[in-house]
Amino acid sequence: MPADTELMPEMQYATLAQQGETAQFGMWVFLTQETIFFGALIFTYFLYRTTYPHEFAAAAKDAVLWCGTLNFVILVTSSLTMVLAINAAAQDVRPNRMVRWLIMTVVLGCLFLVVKGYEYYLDFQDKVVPVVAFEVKPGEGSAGVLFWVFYWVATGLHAIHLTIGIGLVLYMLLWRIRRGEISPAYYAPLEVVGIYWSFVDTVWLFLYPCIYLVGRS
Amino acid sequence: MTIGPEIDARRAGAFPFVVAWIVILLTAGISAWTAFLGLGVWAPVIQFGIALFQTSLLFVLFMRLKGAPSLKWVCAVSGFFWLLFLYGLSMTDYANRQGWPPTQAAGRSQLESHQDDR
Amino acid sequence: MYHWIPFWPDTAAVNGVVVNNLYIAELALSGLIMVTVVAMMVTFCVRYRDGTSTSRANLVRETWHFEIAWTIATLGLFLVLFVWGAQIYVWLYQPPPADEEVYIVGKQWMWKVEHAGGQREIDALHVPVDKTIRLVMASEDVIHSFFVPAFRIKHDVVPGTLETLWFKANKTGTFRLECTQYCGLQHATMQGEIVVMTGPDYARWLTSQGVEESLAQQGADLFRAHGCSGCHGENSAVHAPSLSGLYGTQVHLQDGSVRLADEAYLRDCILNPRSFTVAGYPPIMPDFSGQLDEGDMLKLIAYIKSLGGGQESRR
Amino acid sequence: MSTTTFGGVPADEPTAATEPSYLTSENTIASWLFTRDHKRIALLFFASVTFFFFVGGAAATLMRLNLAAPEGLLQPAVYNRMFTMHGIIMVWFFLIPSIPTTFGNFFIPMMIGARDLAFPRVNLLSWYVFNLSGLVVLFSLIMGGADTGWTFYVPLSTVYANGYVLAAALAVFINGFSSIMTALNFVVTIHKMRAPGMTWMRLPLFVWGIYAVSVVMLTATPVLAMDTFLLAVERFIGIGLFDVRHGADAILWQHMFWFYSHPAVYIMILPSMGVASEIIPVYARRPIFGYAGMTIALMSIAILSFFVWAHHMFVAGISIYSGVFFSLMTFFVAVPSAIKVFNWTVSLHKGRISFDAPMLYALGFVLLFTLGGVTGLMLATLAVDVDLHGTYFVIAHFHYIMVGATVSAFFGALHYWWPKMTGRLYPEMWARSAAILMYVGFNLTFFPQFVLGYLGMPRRSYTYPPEWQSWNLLSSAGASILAIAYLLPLLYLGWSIFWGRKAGPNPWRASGLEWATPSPPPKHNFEETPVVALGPYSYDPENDTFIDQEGVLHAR
Repeated sequence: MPADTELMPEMQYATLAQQGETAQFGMWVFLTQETIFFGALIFTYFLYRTTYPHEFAAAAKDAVLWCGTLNFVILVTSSLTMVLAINAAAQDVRPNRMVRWLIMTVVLGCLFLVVKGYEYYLDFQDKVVPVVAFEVKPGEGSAGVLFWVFYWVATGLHAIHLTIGIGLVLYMLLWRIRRGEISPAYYAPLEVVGIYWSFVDTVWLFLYPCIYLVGRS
Repeated sequence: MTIGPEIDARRAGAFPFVVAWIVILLTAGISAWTAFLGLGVWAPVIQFGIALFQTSLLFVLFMRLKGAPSLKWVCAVSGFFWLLFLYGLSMTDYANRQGWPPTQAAGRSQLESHQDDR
Repeated sequence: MYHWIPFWPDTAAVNGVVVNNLYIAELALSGLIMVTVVAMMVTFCVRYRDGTSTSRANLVRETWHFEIAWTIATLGLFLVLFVWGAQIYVWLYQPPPADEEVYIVGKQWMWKVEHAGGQREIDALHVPVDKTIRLVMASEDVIHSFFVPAFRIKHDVVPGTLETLWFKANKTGTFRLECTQYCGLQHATMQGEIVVMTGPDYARWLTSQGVEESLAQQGADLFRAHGCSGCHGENSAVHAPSLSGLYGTQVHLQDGSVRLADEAYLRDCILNPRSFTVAGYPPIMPDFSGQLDEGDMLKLIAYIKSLGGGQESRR
Repeated sequence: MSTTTFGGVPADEPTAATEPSYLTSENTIASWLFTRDHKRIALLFFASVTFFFFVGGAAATLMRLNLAAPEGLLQPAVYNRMFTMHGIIMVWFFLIPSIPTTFGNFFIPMMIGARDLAFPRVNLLSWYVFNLSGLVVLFSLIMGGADTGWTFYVPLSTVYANGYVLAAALAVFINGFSSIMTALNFVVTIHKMRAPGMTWMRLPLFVWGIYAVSVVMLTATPVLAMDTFLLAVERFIGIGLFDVRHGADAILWQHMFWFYSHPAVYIMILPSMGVASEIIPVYARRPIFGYAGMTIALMSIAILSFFVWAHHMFVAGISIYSGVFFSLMTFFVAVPSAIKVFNWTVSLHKGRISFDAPMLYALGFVLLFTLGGVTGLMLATLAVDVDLHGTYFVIAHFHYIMVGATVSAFFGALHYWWPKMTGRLYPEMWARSAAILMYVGFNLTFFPQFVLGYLGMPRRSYTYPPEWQSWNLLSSAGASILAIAYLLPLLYLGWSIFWGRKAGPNPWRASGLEWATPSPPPKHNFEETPVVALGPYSYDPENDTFIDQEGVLHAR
């Protein structure tokens, strides 16, 4: 492959292997930081939920369970397609299979946002948007709104992260792969994006029980 | 030029990933099911336990920690580890602070003008 | 009172005397450390400056003996300071049985004081000497911090909760009262004075204030006006917990927990009764948040406390 | 590489001819604004942080002017905004980025024998994000500023304060991205880009300091980011997770804030410790005392710094048992700091000490850090903290650490590496005078504040009772001396860029890899990757020789 032989590491690296390893390590360091970022948010949730269990239960039962569950499935599936795309990148000289899986990943990511958008619409209807449209439901007292502030902040930040993820995959598709820069010889950039993508999925693994599984019994 | 033999060895086809995918979805089902059982405080304990389990699957397989250098393991774990400091040490305060939980401030009348949410 | 350049603040309470000892010990220790470091540095700098012919042979390199010894020595020293400081801290923040209680409300930018007898002051607090005074403090807006330098006591006053603090003045005179938590535009002027008087002077001052009702009596009026007496009164038909003798006892709540009926608990119950339903009673009490300001709240609490109680509340 | 070229060699060296220096390789403005060269980015950062240093300094000058007399000079509202903006700008726009983004950026790759940082584009992006956050904070300042104190305590900051609190909080939030990007780059670079032979125990202590600080930045900053984000949300929509009206906890803000901001104090001081450990051996011509102990101390400070945050909250209404715990941890973190002071001092023993300006700054650093440290012990002692908390004692204490120590180290590093960065020597007598002036001015400014603090003067007050004027006046007088001492280097360093003597590659006869390159270094630092044979600081005071890290013996 002529594209492979032209591929040189950037000037600060000795080899492509070092460059790829470094890029992945960089993403992991970034994710350490992200873990703490979301963890700090969940700390506020943890504190208030343990303090006001009844109010949180009363407030959270208005969260739209089916949307959250559907999104869970969508996101975990997108992680799978992402991984399969990376596998394809590692194995196939021709990019077709990788591109197919990546397109699927982007579609699933967008689908997540669509479902999320519809859920937000339902939330407006249900008057659980603090300040904008909010109604205190029976039993949630004045602390129930804390749950909804958390809900909007958490899902909003998660959606932003997912949007960035979609952007990164599109960048891979429309730029790096088209230029022939991803191949079995060097696919570290795609791995980096994949790690990020699965991390965004991980966040949802925790938000799901925080938001959708409270006050159901 | 390849990134290294240890990485190629991890491309063992789709099978392990599909299995992990199914396991995550199944355990998510269990997690959702526990929410309806009236387990009280145990429900969130189980649910977050399951979330941690699912996370470890994602980390180890999907994010390819398996067989990765220990440096990446350190990164993956240290985020959670540092959160223990935040959670644990903050709770030394909340667990035995007089006046926690607080009540809504009585001086609400003065605050009414700032409060436009209801 | 002062040399024209003040070097040392007044000490006018037993709290302050205790803290002073520790403070002086630490100053001495700090001085010692500084002198040691400076002496070593100056000696080396002079002795081993470039150009001297002092021998540089046999440089100390492998160093673990030094370092471990130094570490253990400092650690031991620090632990002594820690224990000393922690002991006093716990003592400072756990009020002993009080001879007198005073209610303080912080708001932008004044300290409002209400005595048990109903006397009110703003930015001033008159107290008798040699008596243990317990302060119950609330904030109406932002976080303030109640600080009396001469007593070496300080505590933040956080909105949404009640804080307590105590002192026992041992010297008559007028001392500064400050807010040390930045609380907005006029934070710098949120200051007042603490007037420590002899017992007879204080008694005279109390009667000269022209007060008609004590704080507890004002609380009793509120108790009726807000309809509390309808349920919690002596002959009420409603099944509500009796409040006489409540203060300072352990209360068993519906959710199985037990709480000490201190001021903070009473306040919680009035504002957020559903979270504190007493075991064996229906959760029917309306929530009074929004109807009472911090001053009213303190009066109501004073009234409930006047109904008697178990052992003295301790924080 | 010649082994005998020391200070004052002629300009035209053989190596300079083969590759132009990083300063002259390209000359367009775009070549600076879109550069990926860590050395150029370091200079860009240097320009930014210097600008903010003088903005924050101007605010401080106004404050000290106001406090020269109890009647004051400024409106209360103006004073309140001045100290708030002073705090925000100095902490996030000068102290935290100062040494890492400038000297760290410039010298980490050179010290470990790399041609650049791992992610040069991220490095450049970090500078742009930093400037973006700087613009937001300037917007806040120009529109009138916020008046909450740099700590943004709720509910003052969410409900009661007027001012541009939202902009200020957002600036801090955005600034966090810059911190994280820079720190990430350093961690990855130090792990992955070291030259052959550069093992961990051969790293210069400055690299260790930057590594420790990067770990702290990466693990602390996200909590502040979340905290300020939640604050911004609450300020913006009027309801949020710190809202006491809804049963939330006002003190939660403080927990999360100090979870970052206490480690942030170490973010400010750890690089300075690295700088001092770099400078002292060079001018004492002696190996640093206890290298391994120093690295252990650095890392244990970095870790322990996360266990002590609530010592800012002893009087805030937290559980007293929690207070006792955090006090204990605070004493623990003081131990490694004490070890470091001890080691620096002993590093002078049997040295061959010369008192060039960087050394004066470094010695000043050690003394000021020690005084800041022992007063820190007093504040760590619970009962004494109850009295001193929120007074000028605290102000004096943290200025000794953050200004006395960190800014001294910043200037020390600036002078020490100036010949490498510019290729020119600074005028020595001017530099020494500035260093001494800074030391005198600093102590005159801040020592009186210890006394004021114990007398009970609360911080953040625009006025005070007349009996405290003498101390305040002294402090203000000191501040004016300090201001001159800070402005002086601007003049003579500026002068030296054009008219200073040529420095030559290694004017200080230092052993680090960065001195194995020409001054100023070529664009890609090393023509071929150096192979490291030795740890740093192989100086021999007895014969006045040293061995550089590549293993070459340099005679007197």
